[in-house]
Amino acid sequence: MHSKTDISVDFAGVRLKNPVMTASGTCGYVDELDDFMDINLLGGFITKSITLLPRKGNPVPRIVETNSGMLNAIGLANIGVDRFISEKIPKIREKNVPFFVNIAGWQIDDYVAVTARLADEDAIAGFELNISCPNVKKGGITFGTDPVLIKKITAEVKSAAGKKPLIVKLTPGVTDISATAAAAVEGGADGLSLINTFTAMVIDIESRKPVLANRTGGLSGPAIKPIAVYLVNKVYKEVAKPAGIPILGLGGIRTASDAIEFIIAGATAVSVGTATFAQPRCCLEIIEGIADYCGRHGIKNISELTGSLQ
Amino acid sequence: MHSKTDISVDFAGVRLKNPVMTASGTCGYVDELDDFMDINLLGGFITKSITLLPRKGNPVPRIVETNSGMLNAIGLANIGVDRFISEKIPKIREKNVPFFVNIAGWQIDDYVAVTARLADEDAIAGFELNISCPNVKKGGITFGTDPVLIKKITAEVKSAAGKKPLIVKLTPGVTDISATAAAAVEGGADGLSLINTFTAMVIDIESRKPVLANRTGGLSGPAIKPIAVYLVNKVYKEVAKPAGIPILGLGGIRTASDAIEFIIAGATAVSVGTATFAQPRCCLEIIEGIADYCGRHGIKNISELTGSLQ
Amino acid sequence: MSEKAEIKANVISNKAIGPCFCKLSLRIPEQYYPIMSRFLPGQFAQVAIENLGSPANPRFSPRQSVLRKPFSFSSVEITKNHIIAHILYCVLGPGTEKMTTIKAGDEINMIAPLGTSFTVSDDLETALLVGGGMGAVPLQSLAEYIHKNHPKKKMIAFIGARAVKGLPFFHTHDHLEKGKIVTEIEEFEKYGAKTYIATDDGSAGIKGFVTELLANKVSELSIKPANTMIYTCGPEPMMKAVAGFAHKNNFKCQVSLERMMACGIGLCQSCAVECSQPGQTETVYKLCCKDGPVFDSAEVCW
Amino acid sequence: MSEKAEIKANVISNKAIGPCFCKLSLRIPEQYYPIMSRFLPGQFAQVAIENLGSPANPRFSPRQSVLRKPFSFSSVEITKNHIIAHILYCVLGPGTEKMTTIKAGDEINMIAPLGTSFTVSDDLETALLVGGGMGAVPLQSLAEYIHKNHPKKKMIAFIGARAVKGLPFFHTHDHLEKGKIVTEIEEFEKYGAKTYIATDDGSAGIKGFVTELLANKVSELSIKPANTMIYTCGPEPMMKAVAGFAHKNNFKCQVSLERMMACGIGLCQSCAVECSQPGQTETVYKLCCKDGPVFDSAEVCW
Ligand SMILES: Cc1cc2nc3c(=O)[nH]c(=O)nc-3n(C[C@H](O)[C@H](O)[C@H](O)COP(=O)(O)OP(=O)(O)OC[C@H]3O[C@@H](n4cnc5c(N)ncnc54)[C@H](O)[C@@H]3O)c2cc1C
Ligand SMILES: Cc1cc2nc3c(=O)[nH]c(=O)nc-3n(C[C@H](O)[C@H](O)[C@H](O)COP(=O)(O)OP(=O)(O)OC[C@H]3O[C@@H](n4cnc5c(N)ncnc54)[C@H](O)[C@@H]3O)c2cc1C
Ligand SMILES: Cc1cc2nc3c(=O)[nH]c(=O)nc-3n(C[C@H](O)[C@H](O)[C@H](O)COP(=O)(O)O)c2cc1C
Ligand SMILES: Cc1cc2nc3c(=O)[nH]c(=O)nc-3n(C[C@H](O)[C@H](O)[C@H](O)COP(=O)(O)O)c2cc1C
Ligand code: FES
Ligand code: FES
Repeated sequence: MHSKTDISVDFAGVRLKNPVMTASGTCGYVDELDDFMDINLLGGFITKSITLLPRKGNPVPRIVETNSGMLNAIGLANIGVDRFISEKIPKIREKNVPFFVNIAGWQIDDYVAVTARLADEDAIAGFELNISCPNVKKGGITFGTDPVLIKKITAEVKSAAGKKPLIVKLTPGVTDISATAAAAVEGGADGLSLINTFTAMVIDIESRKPVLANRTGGLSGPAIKPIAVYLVNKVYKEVAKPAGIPILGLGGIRTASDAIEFIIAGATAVSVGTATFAQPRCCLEIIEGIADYCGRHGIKNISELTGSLQ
Repeated sequence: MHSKTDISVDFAGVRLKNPVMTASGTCGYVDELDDFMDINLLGGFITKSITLLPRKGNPVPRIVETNSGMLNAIGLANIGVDRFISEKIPKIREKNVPFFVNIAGWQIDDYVAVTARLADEDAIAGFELNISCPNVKKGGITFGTDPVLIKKITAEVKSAAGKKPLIVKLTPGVTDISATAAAAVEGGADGLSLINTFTAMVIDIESRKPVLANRTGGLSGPAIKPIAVYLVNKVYKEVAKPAGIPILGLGGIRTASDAIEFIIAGATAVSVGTATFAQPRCCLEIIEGIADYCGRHGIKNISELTGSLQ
Repeated sequence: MSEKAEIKANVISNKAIGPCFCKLSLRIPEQYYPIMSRFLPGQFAQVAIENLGSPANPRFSPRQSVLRKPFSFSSVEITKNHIIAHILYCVLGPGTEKMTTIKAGDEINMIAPLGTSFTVSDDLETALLVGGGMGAVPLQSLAEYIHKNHPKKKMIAFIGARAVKGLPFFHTHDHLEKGKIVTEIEEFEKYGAKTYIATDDGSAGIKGFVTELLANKVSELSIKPANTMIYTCGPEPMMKAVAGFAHKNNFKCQVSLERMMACGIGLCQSCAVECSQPGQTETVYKLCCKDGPVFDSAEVCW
Repeated sequence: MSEKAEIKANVISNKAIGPCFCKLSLRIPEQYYPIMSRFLPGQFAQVAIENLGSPANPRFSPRQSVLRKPFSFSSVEITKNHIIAHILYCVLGPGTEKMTTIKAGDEINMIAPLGTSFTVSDDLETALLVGGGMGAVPLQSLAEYIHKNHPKKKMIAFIGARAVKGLPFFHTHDHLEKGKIVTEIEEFEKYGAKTYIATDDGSAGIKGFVTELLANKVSELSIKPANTMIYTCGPEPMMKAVAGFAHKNNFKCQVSLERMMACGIGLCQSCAVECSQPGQTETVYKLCCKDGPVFDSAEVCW
């Protein structure tokens, strides 16, 4: 009935069969969602943040629910790049979907070292640079707010990444996100992903302590979606479109309608984070819904939709 | 049964019989809530933003609902300071509760002029400086993000305010809210109120247009509460406590438990905005709930609770 | 005494009428009689939906709402012994979809009665009720009101819809008049109002716009502007056309407008309606929830 | 084949038991039998609550939840013709309060069965079930399982609570034993498990901690560590004490832990449990939802 739409997209040089990816830290490393869906149907898969050394992460409680959202302070718990290579890469090889490895660290050298270890792995399509995690005390968030540092770290990681594309993930917690976006682009970013979580706190009024052991955590989920849509649109107009660089939009997406909002605002592709916890299959439902919407609106190629906000 | 607590507070030199005030722009000028409660029972009343000249505000739609929140782009619609003085001040005189007038403008002179007109009005207890409204194109938000401007505008308005206390209302949309808070304190602010709304956007995917005529609006409501609690705690520790200046905490409060979170985080008083739309009497319920909590916890004076986060 | 209040009403029934329309019937407890008995036609309620669940497989993208939703009353039956209020709603989004889960026996929290009402002056002879789609709802309560309080006045209702399916609130019945099938609407007929229907596709009444129907009948029946009032509610373009007709032909006209509302009680300024001021060039924004929803069509800047 | 799945179950009943406890009984539709018939005692479900309403006058501050909530099964009756699953929950906050609005006939969306289970080895002779408060829930399904699959093994249950009111899930009956009133719990007795109760205030069973009761009975009945397993679930301090007792006396012990969970399926790492690794000094964080909730008490860093 509906015209058939090509919903595949080119994201930073990687062909995605559709514009929907998992979000880092909300989908495991590779096979954690297998009971619920065939991840090969996704546009792409973004792993948890990987650091040079394994990390246990923060003490519990690491999460707490909020209205239409949640805080997390996982603290980049991960198995480290060595075990990632030995245990996860073989499983990634069995999949047929572009994998982006999210990279985190405490100093530029850490990021560079992890990237260099993975630069020649055929199984990996590209990298996402996490310079915006609010839950790690020593680094992370400071990188993400300083344009000079952002440009520097992007450039150094980019050269370590070899031919693989590098997406830089931005924090919303800045006065002018276009400035940090521009810095990433100047540093050589092939794509921008936004947004990461907002630093936030929930207090248990009976104990008068923060609920999270880490005291603060990052706010994600539908609560933040309208801010994320605005920021994607702002960066699209002011930075990404002029520079010809794609945006990966995320923050509170749980339905096709949400995803389409981000695409209209300027995202070439989208990621689904918190919603996967409640509906592990929701990425697939979103993909279907996007195809359906495009068919209904006579859109031949989904690229017509990107940034089509009037 | 419970021990009786003194929940009155001193806020910037003004005695409030309890720590709960209305939030600017969500309670009208003076008598709009009279059908629902006796506003004399409130700790304080903060009027809509008043500008030098009357303003019609933005075209409609001016609001849209979001998950656990809403966007507004009212555009500072108000009757202007002249009509405020002639029509509203007489009604304010009939009330027996401290009134704070929220002041807005486009340039420093505007703010100063409005403040000067009201500085000698006995009926007014103090001022709240709105340098953080995200819905007015020409000014507002730019003041709110630049520490140099904040210090300057605060100082000039403060001297126009005469003996009346001046509260400066901060925007959350900055990299480091302690820097803007400190600038306000340096400029002579007697109190800080935080937070105002986040700039955000909702897109109608059928028309591919923003739902709001103003395109963007300010996000308020329970969705933003955990960010607001974090920011209040940050400013309390880094600026307000060292400077001995009180914080008016707001952002998503709708129950006593929410209000108590802000107080534990460091707020001396709290404001209720969006929640009043759904529950016009909710300020009174919050006051009751705070008194009850204090009684249950053997708190003799609510000041014991302020900033008591462990 | 206050003019509006938070009311906890008991649900008598909440019935689906067709795939996306519902009728919610409420019993108002006695303590609210002093408030609710002031109800006038055209006034509305702000209904709390936060505590409602969603149906198992919702059609609309989920939204966790904090705000109330505005709805007109289609009828408020006030007697000494009881007050029964009815709301007719169309399921258009996540909020109204939640309302479909309301069941008999539930308690509904609403703020009412809100806003201005249609006014009926003593010298009125003929009331022309022009409704489109959901806009017919407040006109129903107007017909009820005129019938009860001004039984001598003449009422004619003109109802427009896309198709006959857009009239599901109504009990319609067809009969032959001069060899043609005529569809009538019981909800207005029972109050003595003759009804005429227009649908875009001709599936009921005449094919065409309700405004054409109005113009035709006014000339056919030689209705004169003096002592006549047009009351209209419906989609904004339709009301604009009706207001235009009224203006051109010197009819007085009251319109009931809709706006996105955050509070419904004059706190937020979200519901602005641009209006002209007598004798001034500068327009003002009035509030749909407080200065409206019923306005004199001549003051609205269309 | 997948080991866990999203299951749409039909609600048979959702009954309040006392002021803040409820029992939710679910009929599992046939298509999910391949999944649900793999259920083992100790496993849990992630129940979707987003679409639920709240009661009219909620006790707890409202929270609009997106996430699911984890609950153990107290019993999963599996026959060829039907699978009936029961969840016992305590109303502690806004999420569980929403669950009280579930009615017979509703559809509940849950992901199940999740996590590890209690294990029963062939050489086990005596199973000591030590539960506190809500922690008795998964032990009930363990008793059901042992009774059905290992009818020869001996079971003794030790249940602790603040007061007799904290035992509302159970059908208790008192009888005289050696001149003293003894309270027994039908839910365990019916599976052949002798029950002992300890309450902080002595309102049922002995007055004191369930750990003391356990220690006393183990020595009184001369229960030896070999071929005995302690299974425990309850408040963390209680489990820690039980694990300490087990360790000191060379009993093997399985504990079922609780954590705040965002996903329940191994995606988010929110449910970390610090564990020691055999032969290493460095500890690791395991996942309560995937590597647990049932752990060997010896590996948990208390
Ligand atoms: C004074 C007044 C009286 C009303 N009376 C009735 C009535 O009797 N019966 C009825 O079915 N509806 C009535 N409405 C409209 C009703 O309030 C909206 O349809 C409802 O709020 C939609 O909520 P939702 O969450 O289901 O959909 P949403 O997703 O919020 O909206 C669905 C669509 O309806 C539009 N809409 C939403 N709210 C409003 C609004 N307040 N005014 C105009 N358009 C809106 C949106 O733009 C969108 O296109 C009235 C509105 C007002 C202001
Ligand atoms: C594997 C597992 C099995 C469980 N089985 C049962 C069961 O059979 N019956 C039952 O009543 N409850 C059980 N729980 C606990 C149940 O999930 C929580 O009580 C529930 O999520 C509380 O939600 P709420 O919104 O009502 O309250 P909230 O306001 O979220 O919490 C109320 C209180 O409970 C605590 N809490 C919330 N979630 C958890 C959690 N996941 N683990 C530990 N404490 C928590 C909070 O810290 C708070 O003190 C289980 C939890 C887990 C992890
Ligand atoms: C539990 C959790 C863990 C996360 N871990 C990471 C991470 O390791 N690296 C990262 O870049 N982002 C991480 N994020 C952020 C998400 O990738 C995403 O940016 C954010 O949650 C907003 O999207 P959402 O609202 O769809 O969840 C995490 C988010 C959550 C909720
Ligand atoms: C409809 C609306 C209008 C507002 N108007 C103003 C205003 O005129 N001046 C101002 O300083 N803040 C204004 N605000 C911001 C509120 O005072 C408050 O800072 C914000 O809404 C967060 O609090 P809440 O979540 O409790 O609403 C407005 C907010 C809303 C929702
Ligand atoms: S809806 Fe708030 S003022 Fe009209
Ligand atoms: S709850 Fe998400 S990994 Fe355990």
